[in-house]
Amino acid sequence: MKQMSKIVRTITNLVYGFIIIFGFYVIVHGHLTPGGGFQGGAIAASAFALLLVSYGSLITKKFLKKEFLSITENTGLTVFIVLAFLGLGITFFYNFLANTGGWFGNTAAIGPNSGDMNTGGVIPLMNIAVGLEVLSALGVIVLVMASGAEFTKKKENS
Amino acid sequence: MIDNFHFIVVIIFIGLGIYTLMFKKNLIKIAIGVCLIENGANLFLITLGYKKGAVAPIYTYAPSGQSMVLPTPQALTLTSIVIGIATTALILSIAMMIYKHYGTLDTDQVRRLRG
Amino acid sequence: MLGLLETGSGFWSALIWVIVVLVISGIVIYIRNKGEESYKKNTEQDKPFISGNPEPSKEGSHISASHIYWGFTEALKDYYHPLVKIHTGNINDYSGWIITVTVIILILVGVSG
Amino acid sequence: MNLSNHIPILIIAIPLLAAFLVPLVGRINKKATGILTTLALTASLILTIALAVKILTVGPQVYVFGATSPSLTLPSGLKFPIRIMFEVDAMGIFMGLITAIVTFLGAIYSLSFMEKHDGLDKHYSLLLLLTVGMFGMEFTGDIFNFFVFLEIASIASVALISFRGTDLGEPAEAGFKYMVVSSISALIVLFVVGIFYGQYDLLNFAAIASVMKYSQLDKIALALLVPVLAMKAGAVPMHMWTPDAYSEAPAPITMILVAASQASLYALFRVTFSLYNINLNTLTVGWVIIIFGLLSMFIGVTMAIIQKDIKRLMAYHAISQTGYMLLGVGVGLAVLANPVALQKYGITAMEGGIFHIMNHAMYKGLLFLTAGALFYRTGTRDLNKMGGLAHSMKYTAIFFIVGAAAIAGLPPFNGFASKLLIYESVYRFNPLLSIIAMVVSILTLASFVKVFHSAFLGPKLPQFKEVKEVPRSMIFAMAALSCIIILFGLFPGLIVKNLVHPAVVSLIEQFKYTSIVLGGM
Repeated sequence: MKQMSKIVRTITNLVYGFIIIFGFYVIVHGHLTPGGGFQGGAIAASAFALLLVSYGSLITKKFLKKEFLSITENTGLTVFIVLAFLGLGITFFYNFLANTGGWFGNTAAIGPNSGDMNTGGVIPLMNIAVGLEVLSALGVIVLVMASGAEFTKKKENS
Repeated sequence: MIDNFHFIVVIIFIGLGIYTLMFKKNLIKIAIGVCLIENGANLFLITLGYKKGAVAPIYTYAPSGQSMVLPTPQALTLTSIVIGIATTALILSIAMMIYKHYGTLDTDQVRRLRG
Repeated sequence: MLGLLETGSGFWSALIWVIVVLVISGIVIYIRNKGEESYKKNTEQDKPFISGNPEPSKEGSHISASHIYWGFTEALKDYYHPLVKIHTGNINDYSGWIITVTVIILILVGVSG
Repeated sequence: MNLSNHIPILIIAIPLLAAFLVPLVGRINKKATGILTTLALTASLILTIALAVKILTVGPQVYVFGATSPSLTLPSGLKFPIRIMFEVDAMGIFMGLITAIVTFLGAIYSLSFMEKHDGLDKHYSLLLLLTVGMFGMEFTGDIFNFFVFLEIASIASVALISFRGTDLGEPAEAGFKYMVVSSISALIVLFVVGIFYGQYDLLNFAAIASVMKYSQLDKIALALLVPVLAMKAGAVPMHMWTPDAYSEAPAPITMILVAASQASLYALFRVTFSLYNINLNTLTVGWVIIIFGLLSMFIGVTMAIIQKDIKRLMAYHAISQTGYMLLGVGVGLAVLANPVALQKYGITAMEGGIFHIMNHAMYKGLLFLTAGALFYRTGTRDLNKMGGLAHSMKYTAIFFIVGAAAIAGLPPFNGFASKLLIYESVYRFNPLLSIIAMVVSILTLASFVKVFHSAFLGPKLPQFKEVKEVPRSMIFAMAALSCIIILFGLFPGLIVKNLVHPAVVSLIEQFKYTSIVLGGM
């Protein structure tokens, strides 16, 4: 894919960071507001798609490496499943951090309040792991599809 | 009648999806057909969780004394959306590979395996 | 004990079967050995005789899979022709069959209660 | 922490952890991926056997996710279960044993078979995910969870079928077809989940079964579930994906796919027996399943006779053998409401059908592995191009004879035992069905004689001068399956009494299944 006009590229430069930050916001607030790991990851991955459309796949591939993304994907998945394993003292997926006062261990208040980040037990941690996984998995999918587009272009030209 | 309007939309979605799967000859259109059925099923699930006058089950914003909807159908729908994304991505990338080797997306020609 | 398998109208035991087979084959071999030895090595008996035709080479004499059961498929041509035709390999037909069968079963279950 | 309570989840969690670790390990050492997979599946196999012993001696097991205790199904005095749970009874663990054996041997076989391919870490990761999906379908006690595991299994198997799709067109085509049909079936299952949830606000199999009213909506749900689950099992006339997918997948994956389609078959039986039981019109649904079985048996075997591709031929036989299971269990379902007939021949017919599931997984797996061994050495699946391979591949030829004799129902192999149970009991239900089953068995033998003749017999062909026996890990997998086949063939009575009969009883007695969760209300 070729890169698009200068206007598109400039706008991309501007909003790229904001999209990723918003994605991470949705990921880490997953236990308080609507959203979570998957939704935030999908939002952040849309920034990759934006990069790909505006800059073209050849340039994007230089700084968005498939190998790196698949490592982060597997790391996220492993962290998620290890967190589930850590609950095994009681049951698989048991929320062993909730209401213990430590990491994410505060008890959530009932009724209208501004929300406390430090609640939810393992749920925020799992959200972050899933967010990392979805972000990189969708990135890999988008990159693979772009390589397919390159191939199609070659076939139609020949 | 108007109360059951969403079920009619569900039926339309699924019917269109089935029509696409049975009669459209393009592999990408078949992927769209699968997506249509999936959206119909998701819509069906999410409308089952509707309760008149109830609020969304978000812990911190809950006004006291008002009933909340049960979040189960929403959790189910979210899970099936996630699965649906995996399915769609897989179908599309396989369609890409088929185009690479066959040079076409027509279902009448993508049938080396038969008999 | 012997792995008896009750079938409702009898029983089956593989061990008894194996023992019976061994006994019978022993008897068969015994009877066979009592017969006259007419085979002689390195005589005409070793050579194949195909009605006087020339003998094909060893590699050429292998019958490939398509030729096996040719008569069977030829006799059942009327059965096989439509059956192979149904297996179109077209994905539209695959989904069509699923939907058709589902509709038929919906009607069956709906009618019969 | 008492580990023995956690066995049901560990069977699934260990392969799941390994599936995510394998790509990371593959970065460091390519060889380690296969070894890690084999280790994880070995652990899974050992735990499955331990769980089987526990279930058959103590009773069914439940495992509740995230609860304060693994067996706390009804927390804080509720009348219905709210958490996701596993519910493993004798039938579930019977299927679990098949899955464990087949995936373990498939991983061992892959060690040599897949050696030359790229992307091995992905292959093993997907194989482990497929294992997880199959175990999940067999153990879960929650209908939505069943949908999730069904999708995990089908996505993993599609990716494995089209694994060679980057180099060849046909695997991609087979994968596409399988993906479309399996998404249709999974989405219809999701729709049925919606129907149940809308009516009863429940997702648990046992809880739904205890309040089932068999209303008009339940009838629709049943009529939607039966064909789609039969389709995933490969019943005629919705079988067309089976030969495509089975023939294009790598041989160890084909063996696992057979077991995966049987997991759908298990779900079909679970729905008709445990969810509806005698609430439904058993005669109609039983005959529907019997007709599926008859069509599968006959059309499957006749299509197999004319095939020239060895794996495609075996795939049609897989359809045909699925017909036997449907026939046996269908007869059991048709007489479910009639206690006299059920005692007289219904239970025997079901024992035959259920026993055949295990036998079929073993011998069809063995046959696919021998086909894979032929492909590994000759590079072709076309029977017309093969010949005289018994000269150079003696072990493979012996294993093929064992598998072919078992599938054709020759005594003393295991196929004969289960087929005998089906013939004798089905004869008392309807003699015609039994006669058709025997004819199909004869045709099966005929078509395997053809395969044996054209692949193994005949003179040594010049193009296969270089061919030698396959590597040791492939021999080991085939030998293990052959041993199981011969053992099951020699002692069918023991297996039926200790494994199959409890499975049949746990299917028939719905109350037992629901009371595990609901505590005998």
